Amino acid sequence: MSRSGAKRWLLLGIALAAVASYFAHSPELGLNRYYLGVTIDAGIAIILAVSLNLINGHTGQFSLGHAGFMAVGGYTAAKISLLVSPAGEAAWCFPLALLAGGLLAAVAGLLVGIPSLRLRGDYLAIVTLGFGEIIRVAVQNMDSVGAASGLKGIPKYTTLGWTFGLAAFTIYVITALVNSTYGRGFIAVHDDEVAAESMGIPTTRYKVTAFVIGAFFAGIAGGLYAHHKQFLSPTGFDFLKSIDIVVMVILGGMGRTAGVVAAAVILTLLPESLRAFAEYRMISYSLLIILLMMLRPQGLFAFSRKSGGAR
Amino acid sequence: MLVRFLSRAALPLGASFALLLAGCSGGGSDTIKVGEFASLTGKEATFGTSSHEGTLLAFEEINAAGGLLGKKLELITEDNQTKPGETANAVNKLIAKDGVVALLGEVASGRSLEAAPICQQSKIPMISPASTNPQVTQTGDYIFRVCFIDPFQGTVMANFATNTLKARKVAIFTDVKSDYSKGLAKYFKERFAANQGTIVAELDFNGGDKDFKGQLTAIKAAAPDGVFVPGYYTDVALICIQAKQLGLNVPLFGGDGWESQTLLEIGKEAVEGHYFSTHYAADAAGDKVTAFVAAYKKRFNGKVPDAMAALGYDSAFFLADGIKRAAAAEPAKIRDALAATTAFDAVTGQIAMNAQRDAVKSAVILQVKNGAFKYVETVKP
Amino acid sequence: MDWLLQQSINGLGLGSIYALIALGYTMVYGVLRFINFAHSDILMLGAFAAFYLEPQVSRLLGGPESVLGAILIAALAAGLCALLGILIEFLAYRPLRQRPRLAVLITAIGVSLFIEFTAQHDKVFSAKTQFFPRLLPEHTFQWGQVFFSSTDLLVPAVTALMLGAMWFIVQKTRTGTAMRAVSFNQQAASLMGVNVNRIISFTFGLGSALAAIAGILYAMKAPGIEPLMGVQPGLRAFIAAVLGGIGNLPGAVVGGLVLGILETFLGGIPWLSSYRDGIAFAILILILLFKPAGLLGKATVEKV
Amino acid sequence: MSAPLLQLEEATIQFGGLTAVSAFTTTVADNELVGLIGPNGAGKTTAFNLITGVYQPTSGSIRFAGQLTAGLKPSQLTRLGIARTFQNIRLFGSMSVFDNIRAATQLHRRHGILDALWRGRAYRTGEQDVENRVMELLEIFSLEKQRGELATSLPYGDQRRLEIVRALATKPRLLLLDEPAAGMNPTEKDDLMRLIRFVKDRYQIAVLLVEHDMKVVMGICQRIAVLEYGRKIAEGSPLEIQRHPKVIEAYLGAAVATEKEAPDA
Repeated sequence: MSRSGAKRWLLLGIALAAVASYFAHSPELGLNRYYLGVTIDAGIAIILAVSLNLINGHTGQFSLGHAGFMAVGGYTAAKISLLVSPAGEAAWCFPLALLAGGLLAAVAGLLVGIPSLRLRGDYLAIVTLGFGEIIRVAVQNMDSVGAASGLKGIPKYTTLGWTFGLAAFTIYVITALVNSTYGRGFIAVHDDEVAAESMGIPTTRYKVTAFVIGAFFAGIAGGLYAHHKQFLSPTGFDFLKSIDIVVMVILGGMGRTAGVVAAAVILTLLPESLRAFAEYRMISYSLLIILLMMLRPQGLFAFSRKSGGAR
Repeated sequence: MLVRFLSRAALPLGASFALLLAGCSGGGSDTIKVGEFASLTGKEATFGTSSHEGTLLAFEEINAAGGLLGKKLELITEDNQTKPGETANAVNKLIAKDGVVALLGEVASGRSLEAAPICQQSKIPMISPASTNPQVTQTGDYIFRVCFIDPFQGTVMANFATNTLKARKVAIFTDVKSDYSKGLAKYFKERFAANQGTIVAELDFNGGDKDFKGQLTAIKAAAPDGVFVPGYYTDVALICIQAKQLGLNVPLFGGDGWESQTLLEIGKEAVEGHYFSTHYAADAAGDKVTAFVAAYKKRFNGKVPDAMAALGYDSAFFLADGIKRAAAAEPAKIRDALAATTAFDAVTGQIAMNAQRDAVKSAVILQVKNGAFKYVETVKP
Repeated sequence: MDWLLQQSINGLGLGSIYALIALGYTMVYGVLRFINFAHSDILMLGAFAAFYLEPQVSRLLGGPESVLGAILIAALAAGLCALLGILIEFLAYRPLRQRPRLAVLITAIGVSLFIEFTAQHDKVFSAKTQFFPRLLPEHTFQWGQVFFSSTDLLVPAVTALMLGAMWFIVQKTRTGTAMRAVSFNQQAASLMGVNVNRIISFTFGLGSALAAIAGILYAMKAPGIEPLMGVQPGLRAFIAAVLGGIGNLPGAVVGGLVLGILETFLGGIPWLSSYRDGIAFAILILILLFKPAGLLGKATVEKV
Repeated sequence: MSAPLLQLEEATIQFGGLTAVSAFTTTVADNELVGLIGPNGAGKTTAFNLITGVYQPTSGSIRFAGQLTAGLKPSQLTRLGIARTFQNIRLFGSMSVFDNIRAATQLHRRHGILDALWRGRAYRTGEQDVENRVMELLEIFSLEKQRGELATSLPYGDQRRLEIVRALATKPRLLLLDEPAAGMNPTEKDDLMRLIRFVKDRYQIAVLLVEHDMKVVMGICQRIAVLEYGRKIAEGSPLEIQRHPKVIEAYLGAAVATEKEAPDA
């Protein structure tokens, strides 16, 4: 495939999402609320998992705080929408709100990325976990965003088109990035930090960049989530939410975008189809994590990776 | 790139979509379907389970008595795992896939607020058993509740502190994680200040904490006449124990979150003499309460019902009453009937719906005495 | 003045619990270099073990609240949890020994969630809070306006005792020497004839027994037990272990005490008490940034 | 006389109480091939890590191209022109041969992160340049056939070679080779010696070589420095070193043993 073709694929993907959105949301032809809602959930999960994959998979860092970035983006976007039009009649401001949420999350990513200069492995994991908790405690104490009561009445702007258009965009950005010569630096950091540094690759800058870009998209996902669920509460972005995203990345195979997308969709849809076994859902989920790490740590959908020379 | 990508992802994706759709089935019309969403697993499973058991008992009683409008009631329960975000899916599923005519849930205001806009937009009546945050029913005219709201209860306790306890200086100890607790604290504070009382200390804890001594020592240092602790019984029992250990010998008082036998089991002598407001008094109430308590104990292995269970039970009967008066299992008609409720006899007292679709009913104040809840006074709205 | 003394006693009590849990974290980390997320759930299981053992033991001894009974219950619960810890290590962690540390970390998170969700199931412990029976008669002492109970004395005493015991095991016994060898270099240790698997099992058993004892003491302080009771003190204790320098026994105790006292004092300040959950993590991040080896730890150099 | 390319002045590093390298003074001139030898644990690799910025000296100074290197990170030193290989080969394990070298061209890439996203003309020409450069290197060192293979799946000798090529992709002025002959058989060693000479001559760069194999060191180095217990005990031409009494006493006995292929530490 030619390189310039990638952009065409992106445009095609977004166009398809828009068409699908038109039909899915139209009252006569449309999906019912439930399927529509779950499908949008899956799209948001794709953005979260693919963006975390840049940090945890491609760059080999370990973040347990992705839900924290999502919270920053979600609350920012929701607050902006509510300030512009509490009645939800200003859909034009939606992209701006999403962007602002993403940018603020990126700033948070910068703040978290900086400790990663000095920390590795499980220490970094704990710091990011702590960051997520700090975000939760901070939101819980901010009356302007509803504190513990949560932020309610967020306009319903999120559509299938927005969600999958942005999911396509996220996948495009991350893959385009890591497949470029610039992006090989992320993988180099993942493979061997010392060797990467010796090859003139500024590893700290790459790590921080990964955090910033990953956080940006997590923030976008948070904004979509806020305008999809129409309600945010601080407990929604706790440790367990971060774990969910991490599991998607692991299930899909660290650093394998296609696998991670599949895992994000499956882990969103599967619990829905298993509602009948509600009381065992959480138990089997935790069991899945353990078995996965034992039997197939490279991920369920990780097939052989061919990263050949020039295509 | 994209082609390879799609071909790899397609198989698992298709399979999981198929699984999702596989559950679809047309329901018969020989039953009236009612949905319930509750936190049956996860952090707040205790409260969700209580209200669910109350609801379940009510449905069994209604069906045993022949059902409604010649049909049996079918309760479809969805667990939201105490996870925000899950409730929306559960409620969408109940409405869009199962086609329920009404919804019952949830205990926590946070999760009720997540469900309310969906019910409102789908025009399906929703009855919350125990969400006391005023915002819940403000979402729209399809949202109801059978409990009283934070401003009422906060006011009741402030007046009680001033008039009955004769307290002039009160400390407040709030659960920052809980909107319920923060709501009560806010309205208590407003009213108590209006009563010329002074708040001498305001401290916070996080629901689920086990050590409160740091905060309680600070409260003791402020020398209050009483401490308002709007929390849930699991935390309150430990707070009472540690307050006693620290020699903080003033009355503690709180809201309906205290009401549970567990408070007595854990708190033992440390909860003696403390007060709380709630919906009904088991010792002073009529046959309805006695019958409910007996039936609940029989159904759930001798478990004594708490306030959540009673409210869950009431929410189900309140809905049944609405369906009966609507004489049709249609959401819009049920809504109208529910909104017109003026005197529904519930376990937790007589309920009337006000314009805001909040239950207007009396609160009672109980005191822990000799290891049991004793009736102190009734406060009319 | 009373206030200061009272808060110090409160902080010491809480800090000792953290210290005791942190000891277990540090032992396991010292030998295996990974964070055993399930440690906090072993703590919960220890409390529940005691909960179920108490009526049996009381019947056996003809009455509740005896010193002998308390020791018996604690020993049995610690033994059970030690076995469980060894089992978890054998089933879940051992197969992953050669894998990257993060794989083990994720598995540990999985194990932790598995224990929590299983325990919450109705047919296991259920999610509700239950009363933890009194194991020892409790006395309250008063000195001016300062109050403290016999439990407030017991907890630091047990922690000190356990620190001493651990120090003795690690420094003065053959097994301890082997533990230090495994900690220093697993491969070299096994070449020197140390049975690495056995040492790791032993360490897990020891750490889990400590967690169980901490769980019982925690339940004695706050007699309401439920399946998630270990999560919060577990995280705090982990922070305490890092604060003191992970892998360092006295460091764990110092870290636990510092954190417990700090939290108690800050919790007593009105406008700060609502941030209490965040404070511990803020401390953790600052420590890792400015003194990553902890208060008592030694800096290590990565070999290139 | 122009200033040397690399100049160590009393460079010292201590770990805890242990002095790993003590007051090490030496120079490497432009396009010079210098050997650094010494018994196991003499501090050779530590000296490499000092020069490349992995460690900072406790005292003393290091200058590269006249500039003090204190405080610079390894990647910044690579930017200045120092490249290295590792004693225990450290290739990028999840990448192909081609990408290993592509990753090392970072310093000389003109298109950046935004070009990678926009994929416009700048990106295309930039990537074309990178590709040309990588292919040129692969062809020169006859690795072009294996370009699509996973780097770590290559035979051992090829991996060593690839590591050198990867270092060259950063366009260094000084190349540090850490025991490149370790684990090679005599034929491979001969090839390696030719390769090192070729690299030095073709790219006109200086090479600093740590090596146990006396035949290799004596065969290609213009000058040799000897370390023992972190101290330099001798420096001179191969002939001088072979005759140096201290070296014979401290080292050559051991060197006979290492000729029989001592296992790599």
